Amino acid sequence: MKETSQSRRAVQDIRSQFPILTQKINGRDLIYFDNAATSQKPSVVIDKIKNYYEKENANIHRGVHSLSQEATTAYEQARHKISSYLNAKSDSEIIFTKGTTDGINLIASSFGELLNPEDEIIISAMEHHSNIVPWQLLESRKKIKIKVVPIHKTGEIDLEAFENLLNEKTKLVSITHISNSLGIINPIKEIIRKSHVVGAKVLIDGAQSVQHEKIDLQELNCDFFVFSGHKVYGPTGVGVLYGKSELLNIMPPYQGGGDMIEKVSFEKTTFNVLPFKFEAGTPNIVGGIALGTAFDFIDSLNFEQCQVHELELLRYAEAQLNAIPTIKIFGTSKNKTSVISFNVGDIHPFDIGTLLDKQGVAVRTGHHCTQPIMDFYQIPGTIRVSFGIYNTKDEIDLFVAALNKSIQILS
Amino acid sequence: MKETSQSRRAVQDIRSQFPILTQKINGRDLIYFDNAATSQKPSVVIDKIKNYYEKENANIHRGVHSLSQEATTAYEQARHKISSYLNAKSDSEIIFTKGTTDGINLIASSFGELLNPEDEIIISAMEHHSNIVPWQLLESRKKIKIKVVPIHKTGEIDLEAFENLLNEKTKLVSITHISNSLGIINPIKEIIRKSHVVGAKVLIDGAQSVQHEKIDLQELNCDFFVFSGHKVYGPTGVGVLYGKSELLNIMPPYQGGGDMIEKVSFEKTTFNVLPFKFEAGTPNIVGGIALGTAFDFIDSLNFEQCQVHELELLRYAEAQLNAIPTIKIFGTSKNKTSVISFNVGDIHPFDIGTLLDKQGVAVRTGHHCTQPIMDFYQIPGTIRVSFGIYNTKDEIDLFVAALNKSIQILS
Amino acid sequence: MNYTEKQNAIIEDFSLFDDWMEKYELIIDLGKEIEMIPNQDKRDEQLIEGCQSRVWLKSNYKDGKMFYFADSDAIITKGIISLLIKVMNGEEPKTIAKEDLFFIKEIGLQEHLSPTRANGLVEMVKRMKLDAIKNY
Amino acid sequence: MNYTEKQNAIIEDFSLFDDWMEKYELIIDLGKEIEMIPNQDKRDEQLIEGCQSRVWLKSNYKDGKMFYFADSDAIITKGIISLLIKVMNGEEPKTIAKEDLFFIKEIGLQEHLSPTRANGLVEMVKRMKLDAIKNY
Ligand SMILES: Cc1ncc(COP(=O)(O)O)c(C=O)c1O
Ligand SMILES: Cc1ncc(COP(=O)(O)O)c(C=O)c1O
Repeated sequence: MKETSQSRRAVQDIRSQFPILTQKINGRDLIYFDNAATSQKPSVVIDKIKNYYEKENANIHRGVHSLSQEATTAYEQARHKISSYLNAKSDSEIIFTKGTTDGINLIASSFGELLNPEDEIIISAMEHHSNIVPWQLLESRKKIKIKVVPIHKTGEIDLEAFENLLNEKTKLVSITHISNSLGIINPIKEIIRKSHVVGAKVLIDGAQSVQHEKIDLQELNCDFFVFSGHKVYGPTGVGVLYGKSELLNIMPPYQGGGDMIEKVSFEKTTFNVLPFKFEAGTPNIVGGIALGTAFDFIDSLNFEQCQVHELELLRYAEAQLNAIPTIKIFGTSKNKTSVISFNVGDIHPFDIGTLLDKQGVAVRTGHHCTQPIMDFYQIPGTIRVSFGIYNTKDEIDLFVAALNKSIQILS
Repeated sequence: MKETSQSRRAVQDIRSQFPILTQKINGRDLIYFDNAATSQKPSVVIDKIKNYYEKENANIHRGVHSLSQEATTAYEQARHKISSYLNAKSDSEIIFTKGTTDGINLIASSFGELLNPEDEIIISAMEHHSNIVPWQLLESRKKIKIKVVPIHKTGEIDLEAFENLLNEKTKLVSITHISNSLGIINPIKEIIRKSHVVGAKVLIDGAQSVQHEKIDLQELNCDFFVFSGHKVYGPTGVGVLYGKSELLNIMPPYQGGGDMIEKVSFEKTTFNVLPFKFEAGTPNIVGGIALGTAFDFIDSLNFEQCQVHELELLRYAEAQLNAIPTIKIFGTSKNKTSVISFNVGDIHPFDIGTLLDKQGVAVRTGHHCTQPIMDFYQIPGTIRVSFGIYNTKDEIDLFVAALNKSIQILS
Repeated sequence: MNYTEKQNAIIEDFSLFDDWMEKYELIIDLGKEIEMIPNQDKRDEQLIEGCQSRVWLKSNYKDGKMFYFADSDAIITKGIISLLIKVMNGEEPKTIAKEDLFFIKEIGLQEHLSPTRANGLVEMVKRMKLDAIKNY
Repeated sequence: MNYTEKQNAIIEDFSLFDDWMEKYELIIDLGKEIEMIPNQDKRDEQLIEGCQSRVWLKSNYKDGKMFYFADSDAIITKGIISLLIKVMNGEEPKTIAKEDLFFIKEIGLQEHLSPTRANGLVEMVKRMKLDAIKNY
């Protein structure tokens, strides 16, 4: 459990690339443990954005002038970078979206058009609202049925129940790779394999996974995969939807507008090829380009070492928290990433969160956009700490001290 | 027509705030005449983005910690800023979108849900593809009818034909304030008034107008108004949809996800109040904040003086171009903003565009996402020059010289 | 003490602390002191649902003056409520509707009342004022 | 001259100019020289639609060699096509399919062939190679 001086140096090197980590909050050094909500950004990403607006800014895909061509090239190179990193079969399977929520809504709307009344969609009880509400909206439009896989008390998905729900009416299984409120890692390979047996397609919500797990889309063999740029060291307002081209090709367009068309007339409009068919209007050009830079940054890391580091942080914090008798951790499976959700006796999470903040520690409190999990555990919310590659054991020590102080004041 | 030394100084002062204007293109000073595609960004906007990521970055609306609260406040202040600038009745009528295209699609989908087969939507023959294709997609889903107002040879809308199309089946009139390919300013006040007489709602595509005209939403009295941040000195990936709250309140949500809900359960989900009901998922936080800064920048200008300057540039360039005998300008109405679309004899626009670029002049060539206008004039495309507040008569002189050289080589 | 004086008194109390934790200890103590609405008396129509914590509010108008009863499931929220009630209770509707509520900001708690905070407090203050206006 | 030599010759021609406008004058002259497919012979299936300019392509295979006829509505595109045809005409399918087409980049015209450019040229080169592969 002891940090070697080597890995300590590696973490310090990473920290030095994140300008925000030197901020003071309420007079204390910022301890940022809200990484599951959004990650901080390394200088390379920030500088890319600045540099782009200062030197290269132009609209893309339609200009003959040099700025526009360079911007287009940069945007498409970012797509290529992301496609290679995730090992998609082709760049045209990588669609830029606004974020995870936008991606899931796109699929619900477009893939949803191919569904018939009585078709079934399976989600789990641990989904983020963004992977619940779009299906509910679709249900009310198209009379499809949503089936919910329950979870065990440990927070793990009930695989037996899942298999019982699967049948030939199941057209889509939409499941999170990693739970944002509990940190549980789902056995998605198994879920994908079993779903394919009955002919169901699988959408993986990767909002919490790309930053923690190495993703190989072709090996995973999921049909759709979505995530948000802002959680993987990239900018806000951009995300990715991966879809197998066979599927994307038969799906109707989602939004209409510039770029997604081949020819427009009032009599007949035809649509552009992938990925453009699903990218209507001027995209978040700088967002896409800087997301490419975020992947360059990830690629520059020793990813496995980062994973080891994050796991060490998790185990270290779990041990510290478990030593406080009134603390109850939700999501007790061993198969977790760097998220811990807990409550302290019957103290309201909001009270703890407020006092931690006054001591410089940023955590999240509440339902974390997963109200059904809170209902399941019959709690109003939890305190959630979530770690990133730049966090340290020292920060955990400071957090635990601040937590103890808060508990003392509140008891 | 002579620039006074005073206004020259004002323009130089504005220019100095746009870092990209000192770039070299193919060894020449950049002359950026592609402002209708996207505007360049002033330092205040760029610095705001950088500063945010370096010092303030957090997710919004749900955090108790200070960073999250400050980010939320900044985001909501930006909304307020935009709302006041445009004189909306309330901040909750300002919905952040991805851009104009996203805004129009939101309305087509959500307001579209309220329509019945045989209901009619009126658009004009000069609309951008983004104000055509969403209605065509809706037409194929909901069996509504699209009626197209023709334009005169001058590029002006045929108001008589418009009145003849209006009837009690007309549920929506969706029209651009300013044509992006011709620069024509539409008489939207009259259009709005007449549409309201038959009970039709009016959507104004303001993608080309907020940067050139002072908008007062309550005075205009349109029902919806959309525009893109990237065309009004703001960042890419963000835009605004204004809607009257009476309407937004009865419209169903567009996308489902975090933030737009009040309560989620598998049995029953209820939605949040405006504007959040239409803002699912983590928004483009930095985009929204920096768009607020862009409006601060606009507010810091002497807007009327800028308008005079832009009009002078237009008249000056028109005079210069009309002096070249083979040039034909499309859109000859006097009621125009800073856009000139033209062709030279039967030289292909692409050839002119390529040679202008080699001389440092960025113009756009092609159909400008308005194929129906090109079909109307029976041309493959045009060369479009579009001016911004930072352009100068000197640049127009250099452009005209470069154009003459190109024509000479191509003839 | 009038409305302004009551607020100034609170500001003075808080000015004794310059450490955030101490200010919050005071708020928490205030929150613990008062049992504001007995649980069995809480009604659904009194509930103001925040994203983080919930607030109950009951207003009474008696002899030309307003009296409030409130509660919250979070103790810090409760503490802030008890400050609000201290200031507002026994005042005329007109005072509550018209006069400035400045102490919250002065003691550095404005974040709890920013319109973007989902703890129900903003909504609560709004309702307190509305209920006053009804009797004015 | 073989495939490589033909390309090197073009590169040498262009190296005489260091001004962009002069290079383009040469391209435009090349575009004017050749009438590539007579208008009345153009078929819909030969059309490659770009967003900016359009390209027509016809491939012939004769005596073990490839011959191309092409055209465009934009003269600069036409000039680049004439360069491509100069290099590819009379070559064996194998050469066209396998050997590198490097001169475009060398003379600084790669922008016209970047996959993001919508002038039909990329698509055209792809089809030229595909047509060669069919006969190989
Ligand atoms: C008139 C008009 N409408 C709509 C659009 C689409 O805007 P965006 O591509 O930013 O969504 C544009 C700009 O391209 C435009 O000029
Ligand atoms: C598992 C999961 N799904 C979906 C989302 C929604 O992502 P976004 O808000 O970026 O659209 C999140 C993040 O909030 C998440 O953690």
